[in-house]
Amino acid sequence: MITIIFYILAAITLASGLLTVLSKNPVHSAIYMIVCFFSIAGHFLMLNAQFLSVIHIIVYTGAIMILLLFTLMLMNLNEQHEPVKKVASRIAATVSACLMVVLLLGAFLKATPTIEAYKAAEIDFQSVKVIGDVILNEYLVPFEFTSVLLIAAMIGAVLVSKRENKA
Amino acid sequence: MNIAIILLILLAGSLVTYFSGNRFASKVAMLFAIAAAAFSISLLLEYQSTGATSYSIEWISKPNIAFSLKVDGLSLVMLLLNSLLLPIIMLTSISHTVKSERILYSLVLFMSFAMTGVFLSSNALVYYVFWEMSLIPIYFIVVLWGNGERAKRRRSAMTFFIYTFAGSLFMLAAIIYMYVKVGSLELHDIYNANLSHTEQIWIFLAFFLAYAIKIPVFPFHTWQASVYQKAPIMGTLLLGALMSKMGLYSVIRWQLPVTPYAAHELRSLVLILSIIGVLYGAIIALRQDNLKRFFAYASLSHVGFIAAGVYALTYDGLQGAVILILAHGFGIIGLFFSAEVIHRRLKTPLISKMGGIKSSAPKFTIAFFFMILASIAIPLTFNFVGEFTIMYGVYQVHLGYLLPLGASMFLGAFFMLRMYQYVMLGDKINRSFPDLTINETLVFVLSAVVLIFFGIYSKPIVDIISPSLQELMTYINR
Amino acid sequence: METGLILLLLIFPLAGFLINLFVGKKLGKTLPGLIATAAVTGSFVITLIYFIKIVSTGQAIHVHLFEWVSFSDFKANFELVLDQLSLIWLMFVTGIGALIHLYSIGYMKGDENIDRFFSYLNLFIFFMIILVTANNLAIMFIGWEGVGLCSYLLIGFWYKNHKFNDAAKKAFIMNRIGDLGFLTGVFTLGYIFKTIDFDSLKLAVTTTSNLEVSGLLGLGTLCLFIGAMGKSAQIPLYTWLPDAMAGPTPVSALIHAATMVTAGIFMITRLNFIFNLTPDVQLFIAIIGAVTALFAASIGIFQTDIKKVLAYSTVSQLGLMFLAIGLGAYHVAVFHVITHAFFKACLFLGSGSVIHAMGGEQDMRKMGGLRKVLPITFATFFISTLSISGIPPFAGFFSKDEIMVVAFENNIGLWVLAALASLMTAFYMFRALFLTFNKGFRGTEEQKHHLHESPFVMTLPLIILAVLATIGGLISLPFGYSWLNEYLSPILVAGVPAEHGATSHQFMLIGISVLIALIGLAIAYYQYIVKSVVPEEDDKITGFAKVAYNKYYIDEIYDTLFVKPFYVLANFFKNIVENIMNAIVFGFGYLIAALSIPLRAIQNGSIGLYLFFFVIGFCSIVAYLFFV
Amino acid sequence: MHDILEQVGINNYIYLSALLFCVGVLGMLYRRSTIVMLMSVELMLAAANMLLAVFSVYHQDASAQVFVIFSMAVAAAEVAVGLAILVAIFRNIGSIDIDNLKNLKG
Repeated sequence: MITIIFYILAAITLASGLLTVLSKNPVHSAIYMIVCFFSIAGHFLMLNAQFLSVIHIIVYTGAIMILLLFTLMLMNLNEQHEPVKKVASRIAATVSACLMVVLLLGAFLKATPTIEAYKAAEIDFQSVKVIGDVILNEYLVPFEFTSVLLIAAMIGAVLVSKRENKA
Repeated sequence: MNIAIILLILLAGSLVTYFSGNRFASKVAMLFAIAAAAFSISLLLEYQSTGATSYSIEWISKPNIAFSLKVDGLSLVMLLLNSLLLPIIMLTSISHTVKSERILYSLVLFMSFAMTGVFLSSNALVYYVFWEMSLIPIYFIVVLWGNGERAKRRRSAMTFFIYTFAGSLFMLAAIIYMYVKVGSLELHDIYNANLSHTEQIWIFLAFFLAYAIKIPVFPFHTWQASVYQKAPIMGTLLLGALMSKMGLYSVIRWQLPVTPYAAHELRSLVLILSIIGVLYGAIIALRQDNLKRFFAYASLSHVGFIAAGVYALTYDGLQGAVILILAHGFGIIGLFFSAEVIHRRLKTPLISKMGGIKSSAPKFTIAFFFMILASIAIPLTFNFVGEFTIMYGVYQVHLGYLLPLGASMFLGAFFMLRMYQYVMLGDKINRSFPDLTINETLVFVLSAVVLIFFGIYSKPIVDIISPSLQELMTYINR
Repeated sequence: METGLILLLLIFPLAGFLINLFVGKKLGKTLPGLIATAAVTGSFVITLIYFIKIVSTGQAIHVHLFEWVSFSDFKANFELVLDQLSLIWLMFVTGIGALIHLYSIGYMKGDENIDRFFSYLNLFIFFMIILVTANNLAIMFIGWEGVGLCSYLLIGFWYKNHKFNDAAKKAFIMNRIGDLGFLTGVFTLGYIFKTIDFDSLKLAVTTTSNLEVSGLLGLGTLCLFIGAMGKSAQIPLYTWLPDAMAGPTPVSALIHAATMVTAGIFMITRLNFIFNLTPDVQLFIAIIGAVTALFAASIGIFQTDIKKVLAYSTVSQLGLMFLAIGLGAYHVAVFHVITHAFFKACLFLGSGSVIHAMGGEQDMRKMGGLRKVLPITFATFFISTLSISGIPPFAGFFSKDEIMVVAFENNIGLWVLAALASLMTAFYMFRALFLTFNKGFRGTEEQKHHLHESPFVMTLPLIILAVLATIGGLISLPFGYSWLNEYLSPILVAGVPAEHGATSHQFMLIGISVLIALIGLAIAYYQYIVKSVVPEEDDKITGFAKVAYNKYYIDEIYDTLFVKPFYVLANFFKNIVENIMNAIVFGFGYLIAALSIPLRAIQNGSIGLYLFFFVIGFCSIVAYLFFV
Repeated sequence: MHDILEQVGINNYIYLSALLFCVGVLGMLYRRSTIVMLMSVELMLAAANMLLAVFSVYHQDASAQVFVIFSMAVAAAEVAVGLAILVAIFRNIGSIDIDNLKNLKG
């Protein structure tokens, strides 16, 4: 039963991914993107990583997609259908994407890693408490640095997109 | 006595001259040159008492490269040539002020430092470092102080630099290969490394390319004439008298003993190339109008002669080659300096505009004529002893090689005397031609004395070089 | 004491050279001449001392100075030897040298760089002494090239005229071609016998006798003969001698008549024990000698310049000497060298004093009737002409007759050539005599009253030489009374054939050679005295005379065959080969530049393309890592 | 639910994330408008995060999940700055079509 759910969810993810990529209108692709992120969150849930799925939804779908849609609206790109690349480059794109798929899967199959049995840890390692504990103990320094990173990104974004007030 | 001191003297000299003002630059440089000469003579005395000495300190640990120098008969003689010629080279333009002299003299001293390094080093990589280092100063000397139009001068200097540099890259490849194969770059390890035949052929060719460009040997000589012509007098003398000798010395020291089988195998090819060079230089000189370019081709012919001596792989060939290296070093100084003397007075380098100098400058005529006699190897000159021995060395290889080589005797006489006639003889020219000043006479007298003394009594030189040449011959014929 | 005196022999001329060269200008006009003559006379006195000593003791003297050049196989030490051969040569080199120095004091009086002239003359004597007294081939080579150098300096003495410079350059280059042959010969001998000293060579020759050696030995002797050809102006390499007349006359007398040109004969006589081993090379020498004698004589007949006539006669007489050497009669050749030195020097000096009197005019068509004005010159010239034509009892008759006898006994064909040559010699010598001294004066008025007999300092050498030319024959009379033969016997390994009594055919031969000389005289007398013919001007000569007058155009042939190709080749090298080489070298530069253009197109700024390459790159890395 | 990996098996997850990643790559090459390219970058990042999470579950170790969180932070920062640049480009050039942003020529 679980595998069926997994396959459905995987199908949704891939379909929405493809649709985001192939749709003509950027807004459509944004919406498919949101669907895709929800499916990924679903995957997290299935893996019992609730904290992750929630964070995923908040950060990706909540923040990034909204920002994307906002920029789309700002640059009112929604109505005109964007010009399509030359056929040759589109074919080249698909060919190279497929080539990459084949390569990655081939590499994985050829590498044939040994997969041992799953050891079930007694405590629930994915619970929020444990993750919070790990973040604030082992990874305190990177945690602080992410805050610095975010501040820098904010300032950068503001500065870059500020309209120079020509004299 | 530590050999490295001479390197220190020259390096220190180069730095000090750089920082001394333009007025004193030439005097300071001359002081250091004479100090270096004195030291090398003390090395000579020490060599005679104790024989070959060497000096080595650890330089790089990972690829174990030791900064090792060695003074045996051959390198001592080359060192003497270098350090005795340096003061004379400086003497040629000490009275002739140029712009920013201190840089020029410091470059000259630096060049001499690099060349002394080449002659002394007995570790392949150290040798290669000094080999490349010597290229840099001569490039700047030619570009900054050369004559002729700036763009052309830069172009020929650049051709020379890249041409020589490209050649020596092949040598670097060979050195690296040898390090990989032999495990150490010390001279005696490389000599005793028994490389396979094919390896030897490839290494021989790699070395040959680098040295053929430097000497220069026939197909690789295109850079030579224009650089000799465009360089200032000190640059031409450094190039002609010393730098070509670096190539020849390296053939004897680094190429033949390391790859004896290949040397014997490719002997006919290399001999033919050098002999073509001899005849080519002699014949093309007939049609040169620029005097310095004329002497450049004459030097090409003589240097080809030495190369033929070296590549004959006989003991006489080698001994003759080393003698002729020394003789040509002093002889070519006289020739190029005469061109400079004429250029300073008549302000034109073209033979067609010269003539009748003999009647207005007797002292210069005697000096110039003696230098011509030395260059066409009249007996009782040092050049003759060299050429005589080389011809016998080449004769032992095959008579067929001796005849074209011997042809350079009368071809040399042909183009030299023809030039002498157009430059010096004929009726009096209208322009004034003041005779030699003291400095100029001193240059001629010094080189003439050396050429005559060793022309008559060349035994001391032969005694110094014969032990190390015997040893090299044992390697070459193994 | 021994070495000191012999060294002095060398030092005198060297000192004379150095003094005159460096200090000459300050010594005024006459002092250089005196110093030079004193130096050479000094050497002559020393030679005389040793000559007398060796005649009595017959004991050669060796002097070892120091080691000069050392090879792997042998050493060349700076050694001198005074034995019979070198002393006889020294006698007439320094003797005639001194006379000529004395003569040139008068002849060169007006010249402004007279000091340089005497310094070169002394340098020449110095090198000639080294050549003659050398104990091995390397030292002989020093003298060999040294005299070539001095002949260059002296021929081109009046350097203002480019024709003289060309003549000097030509002489030097042709000599050096010969020297190349000489060197190859020296190397071959050194290579075979592992030594180049004469006495050890003589020893080695007797010991090594395997066949292989003779093949190489033949080559060695042939090359040595090429060297002799260059120096003594034989057939292929003789054209420099007539042009060498551009030098002052004393130079022609000393170098191109008496001393330098005999160097070739000296060398072959010195190495007679080697040349005897290669009979075919000897035959070759004889043939070359005879042909040169005839060829040069035929040109001499038509020349109008008095010095050119004497130059060709020298080439012809040298041919006769080489004929004698080729037939193995070294002592006859040496005898002819001595007598030739006497009368040829006298002839040259005589023509010198004629030219001196005529104010530099050398063309015989402009002379005539000088008999009364220059009596001493005429007398000495007349004696020498008699001597050279072979009229008894003069010296020339005895030496030429010996050659005729040797030629007759060995090779009739060559004897015929020699006879013809001596007939022509008699004819053109008397022609020269009559044209210059008899009949009316054909010169310009201004020359006429300028005519005067040469000063005593010039006529004294003439007289001495004329006397020597007459009594010279005594040193080697036919029919066994030859002092010279047994004097030279220790030198010649084959020894001198015992002089048999007066055989019948010898009388007949003497008769024939005298007859030839008289016929020559008669034809000349008839032509130039009875019919008083005067050779036409240059442009009107026709037919064979024109060809012979222009030296069979040999010079022009040499020029186009040998000299022009070098210039053509030089042009070819300069314009074509150099450009090709440059093109190749700079070609690499342009090649790289050309290659870079397509590469530049790839970076055209389209980000899509970069991304595409990015993905392709990633894929290839993964592929390589996992699948290769 | 922890036994999900036994049933589904980690291979499938790897295939899934690989496929998703390649869809992202396709998006990058296929589309002309820069914003969609940004989105496909996000897709690729999400694929990688997913695989990280799967392996963290596989190893029962929380540090991988922490890493996912950090990568999300970075992704957010990246999108913010990317969009800012896009806005600036749009204002200057008037279009954010990848093909006519060609002035950085070689």
